[in-house]
Amino acid sequence: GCGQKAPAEPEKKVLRWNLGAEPKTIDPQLNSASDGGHVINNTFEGLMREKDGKLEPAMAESYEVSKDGLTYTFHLRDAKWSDGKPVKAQDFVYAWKRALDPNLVPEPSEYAFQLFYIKGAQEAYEGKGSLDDVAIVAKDDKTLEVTLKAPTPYFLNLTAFYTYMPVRKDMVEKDPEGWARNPETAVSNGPFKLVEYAMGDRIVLEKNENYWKADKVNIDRIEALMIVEESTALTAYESGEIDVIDKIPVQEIPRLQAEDPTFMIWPEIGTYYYIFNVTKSPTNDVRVRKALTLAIDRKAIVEKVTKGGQIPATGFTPPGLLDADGKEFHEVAGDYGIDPNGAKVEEAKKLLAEAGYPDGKGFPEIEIVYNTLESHKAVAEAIQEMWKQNLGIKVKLTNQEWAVFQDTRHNGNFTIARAGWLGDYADPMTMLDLWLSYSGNNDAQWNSPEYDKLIEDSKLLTGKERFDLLYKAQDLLMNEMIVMPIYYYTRPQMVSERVKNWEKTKMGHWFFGNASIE
Amino acid sequence: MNKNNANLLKKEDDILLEVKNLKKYFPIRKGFFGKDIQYVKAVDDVSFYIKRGETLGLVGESGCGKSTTGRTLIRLYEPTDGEIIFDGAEIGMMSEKEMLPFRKKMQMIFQDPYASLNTRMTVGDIIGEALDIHKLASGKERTEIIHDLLSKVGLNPDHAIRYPHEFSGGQRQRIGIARALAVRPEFIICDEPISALDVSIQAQVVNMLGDLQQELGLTYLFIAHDLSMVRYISDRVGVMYLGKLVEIADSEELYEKPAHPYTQALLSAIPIPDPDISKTKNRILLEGDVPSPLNPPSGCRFCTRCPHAMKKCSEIEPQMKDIGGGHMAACHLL
Amino acid sequence: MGRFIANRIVSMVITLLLVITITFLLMHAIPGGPFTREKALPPAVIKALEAKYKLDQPLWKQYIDYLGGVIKGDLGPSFQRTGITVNKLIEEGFPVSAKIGGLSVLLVLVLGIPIGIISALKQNKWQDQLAMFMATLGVTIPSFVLGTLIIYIFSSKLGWLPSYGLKSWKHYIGPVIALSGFSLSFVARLTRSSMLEVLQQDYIRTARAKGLSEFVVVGKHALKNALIPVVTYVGPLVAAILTGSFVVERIFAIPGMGKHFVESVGNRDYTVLMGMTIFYALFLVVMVLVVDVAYGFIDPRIKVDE
Amino acid sequence: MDIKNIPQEMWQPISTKDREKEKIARPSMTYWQDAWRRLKKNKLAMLGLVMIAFIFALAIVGPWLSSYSYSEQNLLRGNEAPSADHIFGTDAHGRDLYVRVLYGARISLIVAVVATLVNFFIGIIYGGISGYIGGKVDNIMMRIVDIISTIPLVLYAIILMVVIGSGLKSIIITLGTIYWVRMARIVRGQILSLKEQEYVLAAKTLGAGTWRILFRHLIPNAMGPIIVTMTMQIPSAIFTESFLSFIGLGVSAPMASWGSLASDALGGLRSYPYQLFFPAAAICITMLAFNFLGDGLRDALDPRLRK
Amino acid sequence: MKNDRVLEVKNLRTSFFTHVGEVKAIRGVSFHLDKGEAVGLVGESGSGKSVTSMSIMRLLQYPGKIVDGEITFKGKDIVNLSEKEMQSIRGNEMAMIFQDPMTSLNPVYTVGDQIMEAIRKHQGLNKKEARKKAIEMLKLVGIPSPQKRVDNYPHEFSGGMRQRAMIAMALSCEPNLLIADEPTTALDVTIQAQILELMKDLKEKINTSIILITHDLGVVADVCSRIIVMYGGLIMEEGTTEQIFYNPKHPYTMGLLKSIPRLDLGENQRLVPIEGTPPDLLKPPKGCPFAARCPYAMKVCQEMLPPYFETEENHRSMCWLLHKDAPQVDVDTGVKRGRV
Ligand SMILES: Nc1ncnc2c1ncn2[C@@H]1O[C@H](COP(=O)(O)OP(=O)(O)OP(=O)(O)O)[C@@H](O)[C@H]1O
Ligand SMILES: Nc1ncnc2c1ncn2[C@@H]1O[C@H](COP(=O)(O)OP(=O)(O)OP(=O)(O)O)[C@@H](O)[C@H]1O
Ligand SMILES: [Mg+2]
Ligand SMILES: [Mg+2]
Repeated sequence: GCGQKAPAEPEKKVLRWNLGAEPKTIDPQLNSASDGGHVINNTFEGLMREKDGKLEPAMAESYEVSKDGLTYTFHLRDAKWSDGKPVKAQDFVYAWKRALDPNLVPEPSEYAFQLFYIKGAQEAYEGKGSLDDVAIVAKDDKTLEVTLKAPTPYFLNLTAFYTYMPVRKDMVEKDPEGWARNPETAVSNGPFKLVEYAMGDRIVLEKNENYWKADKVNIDRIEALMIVEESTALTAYESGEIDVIDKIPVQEIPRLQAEDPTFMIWPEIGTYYYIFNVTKSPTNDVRVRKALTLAIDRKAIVEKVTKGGQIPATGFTPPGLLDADGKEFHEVAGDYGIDPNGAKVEEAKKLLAEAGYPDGKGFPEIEIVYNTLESHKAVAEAIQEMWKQNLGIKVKLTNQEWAVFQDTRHNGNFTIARAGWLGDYADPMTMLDLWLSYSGNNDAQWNSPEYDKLIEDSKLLTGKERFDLLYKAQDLLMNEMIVMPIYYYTRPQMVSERVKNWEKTKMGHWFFGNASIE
Repeated sequence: MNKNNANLLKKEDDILLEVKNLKKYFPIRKGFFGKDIQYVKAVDDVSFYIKRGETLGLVGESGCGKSTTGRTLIRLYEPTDGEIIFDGAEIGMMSEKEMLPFRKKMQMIFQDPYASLNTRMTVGDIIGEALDIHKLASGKERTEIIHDLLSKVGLNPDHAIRYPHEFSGGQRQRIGIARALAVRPEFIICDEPISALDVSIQAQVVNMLGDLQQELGLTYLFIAHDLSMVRYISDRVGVMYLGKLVEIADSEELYEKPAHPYTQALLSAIPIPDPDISKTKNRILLEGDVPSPLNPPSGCRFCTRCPHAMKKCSEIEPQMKDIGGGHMAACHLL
Repeated sequence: MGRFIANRIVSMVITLLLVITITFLLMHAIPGGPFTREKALPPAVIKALEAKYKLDQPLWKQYIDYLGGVIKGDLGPSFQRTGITVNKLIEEGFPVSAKIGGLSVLLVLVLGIPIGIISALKQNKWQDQLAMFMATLGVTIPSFVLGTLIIYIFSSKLGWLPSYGLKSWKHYIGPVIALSGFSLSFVARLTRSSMLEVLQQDYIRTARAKGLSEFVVVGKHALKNALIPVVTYVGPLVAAILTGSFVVERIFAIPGMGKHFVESVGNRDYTVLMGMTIFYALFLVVMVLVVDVAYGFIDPRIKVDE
Repeated sequence: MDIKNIPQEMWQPISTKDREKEKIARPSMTYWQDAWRRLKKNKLAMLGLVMIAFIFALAIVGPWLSSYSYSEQNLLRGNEAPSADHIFGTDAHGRDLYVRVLYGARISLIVAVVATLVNFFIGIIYGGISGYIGGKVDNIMMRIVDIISTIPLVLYAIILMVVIGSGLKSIIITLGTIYWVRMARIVRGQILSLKEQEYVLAAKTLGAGTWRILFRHLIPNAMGPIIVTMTMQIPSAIFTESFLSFIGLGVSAPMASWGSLASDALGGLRSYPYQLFFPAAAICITMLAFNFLGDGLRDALDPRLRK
Repeated sequence: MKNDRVLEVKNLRTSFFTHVGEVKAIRGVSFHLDKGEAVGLVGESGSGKSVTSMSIMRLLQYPGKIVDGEITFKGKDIVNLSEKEMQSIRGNEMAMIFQDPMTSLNPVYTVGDQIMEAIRKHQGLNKKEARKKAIEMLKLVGIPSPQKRVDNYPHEFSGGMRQRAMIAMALSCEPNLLIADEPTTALDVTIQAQILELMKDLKEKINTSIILITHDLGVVADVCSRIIVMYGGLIMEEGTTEQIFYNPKHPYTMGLLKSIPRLDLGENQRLVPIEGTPPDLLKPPKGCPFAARCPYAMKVCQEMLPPYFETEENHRSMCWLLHKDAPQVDVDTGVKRGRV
C-alpha cells in the first residue's frame, strides 16, 4: 500500500506496531495501564524478565532469598543506561521509593500498591511512615536488598513488572513531569530507547546500543502507533503498513481466522463474568444464582457471539496461573458443576423451582447492567435470550456510560452486572483477593469473614499450604456462586510473517528485544 | 371631491393631527468601525397640522423627506425629535401596544407598491389581513368585503386568489390602496398613491378617495409630485425642500400666489398634456447643485439655487411667516 | 460598530462564564471521577491523587481556583495524560485539527456553494436531481460510516489511499471528505434553496438587463443575497470543525484535538473537558460574532447592532 | 363574418345592461390552500408523501406480518446473508434483520418526528422572536443558544440518564432541549434580513402584532432555509439517538433503532456489509422521502417559483 | 425595411401560463421604431406595456413566454437569439428602466456599484473611471452630492432617488434603444423636467431611440413624436403625438385624455374616469376588449375584434366606429388646442 515510504536508511529494520490509544504515561512508576506497559517493557528492564512464562535474570545477575522468604538480595550485572552510565542499585532504590512517594510530581503512582509487599511501603505511601523506613537498601552500587512484609511467592514475578523498573534520578529531576516523553531525558536501560514522542500519533523507539544484550537486538526502530479504531488498524495491517496489531474488530475474526494465517489467539490472564448482587432479591438466593449460572451455554457464547477464541469459564481463576505443584490452578479447582460446553437446563430449572419459581413463574424481571460496548451488549443479549428460553424468565438489559456504570456497580445499584478482571501478576491471588470484604472491587457486596480469613491466612504461608487455602477460597466463592463466570479472556492478534521471535509476557506485554525482522 | 362641502362639514379648529418640530435623522456609517457621525437630516424640524376631514397635500423635490415625514407620522420610523399628536394623543413615543388602537385609525399607502406586498400571500389575504387583525369580518363577509374593495380600486374580484407578482405596476399600487382602505381608517397617509396609475385609473382612484372622504369624513395626507393632481385633491398644500417645510397654504392660494421661490419654480415645471404648449412653455429651470441632506447649506436651504438669493439667505435661516389667511412661507423676501 | 463589538465582547465573556460554570457543575454532578478505574484503585491511592489535584477541596474552592487559572490562561494539568497540561494538548492537537478542519471548511464552501448554485440554475433538471440526491446521501451517511467506507474502499480494497496518519496530501483526502460530507450537502442545499428564492427577484432581472453574463448575475448579484443562511450555518460550523472531530480523527488515526473532548468525558478528565469546552466555546462565540458582523456586510439592511 | 359586409343589426348600440359581465365567483383560496394545491401537483413531493406514509405504515404493522420477533435468537444461524428465509439476512445472534429494521423504524421515526417538531416549534419560534425583536433581547436569546450549543451534550445526557433513566422519554427530552439551536440560528438570520422589508412595515401599519408578522410574513418568506434545515436535521437526530443510546439514554437492547443497527454493523462491514446496508438504506430512503416532500413543500410555499 | 429602423415588432403574443390558465397579456402587437425616434407607449394599467418591453428585452420571467411573433432589433431577430448573444445586446445596445425602482435595485450592493457594473462591462472602463462616470451619471439625474451618494445602498435612497439611480444605470451606456418604463413616476416635476431633458439630449445627440412607457400624458407630449395606445394587450391606436392629442379616433384614447386633471380644472368638478374595469386577460373577450366600457359600443364590438383602420398617414385605430358602414356618432374629441 501507500504511505510506506522508503526508510531514510534502507538497511534499517523497522517494526510498526499498533499500540492503540495513547498511553497515559510511559513513566514506569506512574504507569498503570497495558498500553504504557507495552512501551516500558521494551524500553526499561527490571531485575528479572519473563521469557516463555519463566523468569530470567535481567538487571539482576543473581539473587538470594532469606529462609523466611522475607529478604531478597539482588546482585546487579554490569549493565548500562542508554546514555552509557552504569545501572546501579541506587537507581532501583530511587525508582521504587519514587513509586511510594505520596507527594510525587506530577502525581502519586496509581500502582504504588504493587510495592506494598515491601516492609514499610504502605505506611510510607499512606503518610503513616517515612520513605526512609521502607526496606529497600542499596548495599553498594551493585547490591540491592529488599525486605518484605510477608513472604510473597510471586515477588520475583513482580520485579519483572514495570512498576519495579529502575529510573535515573538525574534525568527524572530534570523534568519530573515530562522526562519520560522527552527523548533527551528518557534514558532507559531496556533494549530500546525513546527517540520521538508525537502526541496522539506515535512513539518511536530505537535500538539501545548500550543495552547489555544489544547484540541480540535485531530491530533498529520501532514505531508504536496510536490507532484507536480497530478497523483502521486492521486495514493498515492488511495493506502492510503495520506489522503488529492486537485489537481486532470482533466481526472480522471469523473471516481472519479462516483466511489469514498470521491471525492467532493469545491467552490472557483474565476472566469475563457477571456478578450477582447478593443483597438484592432474587439474586440473594444462592439457588437462583446457581440456576442462572447453569442455564447459559458458554460454548455458544464464545463460538457464536464473542468469536475471539475465548475459553468457556467454569471458575473464577483463569488458566495461566499455576499452583505450587506447577499445575494449572483452574484445572485443579474443578468446574463447580458448570458445563463449559452447554447449558444444564434441567438442573437449572430444578434449582429455580426449589427457589420458588417453577418454570420461572413469579420470577421478577431482572436487569443486567453493562457498560456500553458492542461486545458486552452481544453477550448480554445472548444471555438474556438463553435465560428466557431455558428458564422462562424475563430480563431487561440496561447499558450505561462507562464511568456511570462503574459507579452503579460499585454502589451495588444493580442485580446483575457485567464484569471482567485481568490479572496483574501471575498468581491466583491477583484474582482471588478481589473478593475480600474490604476490597475496593468487591462489587457483589459479598461479605464473608470466612473468605477473608482464608485469603489473609494464605498471605502468611508459602508453598502447598498456601495453595490449599487459595483453593478453598475459590471453592467458597464458586459454591456461593457470587460470580457467574462466562469465559476466560483471550486476545486475538496478528503479527506479520516477517517478524520473528516476538514475545509476549503472561500479563500480555509485548517484548521485541529478541525479535527479528526479515 | 367637493371641497366646499367638506369644508362645511368640519368644525373649524377640529385638528386631527398636529406635528410639532418633527425631526428624523438617519445615521450614515462610513467604513466598518466608523462612528455614527454623519446624519441624513431627512426631516428637520417640521411643524404642521391637519384638520379633520381635510386633505393636506405634500409636495417637494424627490428626496426632500416627504416619505420620511409620512412614515414617521405612522411610526414606522422612530422620530428623532418632536411631537406627533393624533386625535389629542401624543403618539410619537408610544409603544407598539399602545399604538394598536391608532393603527386602525391611521393607514398608509406605500410609495413602492411591489415591495410593500408580501409575495407569499394572495391578494385576498393581503387585503383581508387588516380585517383579521382588527377582527372586522370573517368568512363570507370577509370575502365580500375583499371583493368589494378590489372592485372599488378597479380590479377584478377574481384577482383575490392571485399573487402580487402576477400584476402590473399599477395594479399592485391599487392592491396597496385597497389594503389601506380595508380597516376603514380615519386618516390615510397616501405616499404617491397614484403615481403608478394611468390617468383614467388615477381619476377613478382619486374620485373614490374623494367619495370616501365625503362619506366617512376621512382625512388625508397626500404626498405626490403631480402638482395638478395635488391641487385638485388638496384643501391645503405644503411644500417641502430638503427636510424643511418652506410653504404651506390653501391650495388655491398656493397655486395662484406662490410665495416661496422654490414653489414658484416647481409650479413652472409642470408638464402640460398638450403638445403645443409643452413645447413652448417657459420654465424656471433651477440652476446650481442640489444640496444634500447630509450637509445642508446654512441659512436658507434653498439659497444655493434660489434666483433671488441674497447674502442674508446663506446666513440666517428664515422662519415660517404667516403672510395672510393661513398662508405661511419661510423666505427672507417676504 | 466599535461599540457594538465592545458590547458583544462583554456578553461573550458572560456567556463563557456561564458555560464554564454550568459545565463545571454538570461535570461534578455526574457519577464517576477522574480516578474511576475498571479496577478500583486502593483508597490510599485515590486519596493521594485527589490531594495532589486538590479534588478533596470544597467544590466552590475548586471552581474559584480553576477560574483563576483560566483567567491567567492556565487550563490546568490533564488527569489522564500524566505530566501534560491542557494548554499543551491544545497546542499540539489544534494545529492538526485545524488543518483538516480548515480544508474541510474550504471544501464545503468551494464545492457546496457552487453545487447549490448549479442546482438552483438547473432546477429540476438532471444536474439538480443528481446533486440533490448526492446531498441527501451526504447528510444521511454520517461521518463514521463515510470514514469507514472510505478506508474500506479506498485503502483496503483499492489501495489508493493510506489508512492512517497525516504525512502526505493523500492522507488528507479521506478525513477531509468524511469531515465535510454532511456540511457540504447542507450548504449545497441551503444555497440552492436561497438561490431559488433570490433568482425570482426583480433585481436579478435588472442585472440581466444590464447585459451581465449569467455567471456575474448569479455569482455576484444572486449569491450575495442568498448567502445569509449559508453564513449562519458555516459560522458555528467553523468553530465545530476546526476544533476537531472525534469520529474522523479516530477513524483516520489523526493526532488532533477532537478526541480529547470525547475521551475526557469518558474518563472524567475534568480539566481537559473544561479546557476543550472553553476553547470551543470561545471559538464559537467569536464565530457567531463574525457571522453577525458578516450579516452587516452581506446585507446592509441588517443592523444587528441596534 | 366578413369585415367588408357586417350585418346591419351588428351596428346596434348595446345597452349598459348587456355589458354586465357574467360574474363567476371563484372560491377564495388562501395561501395555504393554494400551497396544498401546488403541492399536490408536484409528483416527486407526492411520491415522498406516499413513501413516508408507507414507511410509517410498515413500521406500525410490518412487524406483525413477519413470523420472527426482533429478539428471537438463533445462534446457529448468525450472520446469514439475505435469503428467502431472512430477506435482509440475520445478525450475529441469528435474529431476523428485516424485523429488526422494522422495529428500529419505530424508534427512529419517532425521533425524526420529535426532531422535526422540536425544530419547528422551538427552533423557529425562538429564532424568529430573537431576530424580530432584535437588540438586547436578541443578544440574550442568542447567547443562550451559544451556551446550549457549547455545553457538552454528553454531560447533559449523562445527567439525564442518571436522573430520569433510559428510554424514549429521555431521548425526547434531550432532543427537545438541544436540538433546535441550529434552526434557531438559521431562522434568526433570515428574519434579520427580512424584517426590514417594506411588506413588514406595511403589516405593522395595519397593526399586525409580533406573532402575526412572524408567522404570516416572515416565516413563510424564510421557508426555504427552514425546510432545508428541517430535513437535514432529521438524519442527524437519528444518529444522535444512537449516540445517546451509547451513553445509555436510549431504549434497551435487544430493541434497536436504525442508528444503532447501523453503527453496530459498522465493525463487520467487510464481512457482512448487508448488515449495514439495510438500516442505512432505510435511513436513506426515509431521508429521500422527506427531502422530496420538503423540496416540494418549499416550492409549493413559494408562489413565484417555477415548477 | 428602412435603414434607420431600429426595432420592428410584428404580431407579438406573450402569455403567462399560470395554474388558472393562460393569461394572454399581449395578443398580437405590431409596431416599429426608427433611429432617434421617441415613441410613447400609453395605456391603462395592466394593458401590457411592461410585458411588451420585457418581451423585447427577452427578460420575461416564468411563467411568461413569447408565444408568437417577431422582434427585429437592428436587423437581428431577437426572439431566437441565444442567451449569450442577448447578453451583449442588453445594457449596451438596448437598455431598460424598470418600473419598480425599489425591487429592481439589488439591496446588497451600493448604488454606485450597480451603475459601475454596466459601465465596466460594456465600455471597458477601469474601476476608477467607471466610478467617475457613475458619479457623473448620478449628478446628471440630479442626485445631490453624488460623490457621497454613490456609496449609499438603495434602501438609503428615497423613492425618487432610486428611480433616478435606475435611470442613471440605463443611460450610462448610451444605448441605441432605451425602454423607459414609467421612468418619472416618482419624481417631482423639476427633476422630471431634468430627466426628460436628458432623454431628449440622448435622442438628439446620439440618436437613441426611446420607448417611453408612461401614463403621464404631459410627459409624452413633451418627449415623444409618436404615441401608441394600448389596451387589453392590444394596440388600440397609434399615431403622431399631435394626431393622438388633437384628433383621437378611438374612444379609449378619448377617455384617457378626458380623465387628466388639469390646472385649469374648475372647482367642484369631478375627474372624468372611464367607468368599469379592463377585461380579464385570462379570458379575453372575443370582440373589442374595450367594448364593455365603451360608451359607443355596438353589437359588432362584442362579437368581433376590429381590424386597424388607417385614417391618416401613420395613424391607425382599432375601432369599428371607423368602419365605413358604422353609424356616425358624435364623439368628444381630445384636447382642445391651445388651452392652458
Ligand atoms: N407573472 C404574471 N402572471 C400572470 N399574469 C401576469 C404576470 N405578469 C403580468 N401579468 C398580467 O399581464 C398583464 C399586463 O401587465 P403589464 O405589467 O404589462 O401591464 P402595464 O401595462 O405595464 O401596466 P402598469 O401601467 O400598471 O404597469 C396584466 O394584466 C397582468 O395582470
Ligand atoms: N433608511 C434610510 N437611511 C438613510 N437615509 C435615508 C433612509 N431613508 C431615506 N433616507 C434619506 O432621506 C432623505 C429623504 O427621503 P424620503 O424618502 O423621505 O424622500 P421623499 O421626499 O419621499 O422623496 P421621493 O419623492 O423621491 O420619494 C433622502 O435623502 C434619503 O436618501
Ligand atoms: Mg418618497
Ligand atoms: Mg407596467
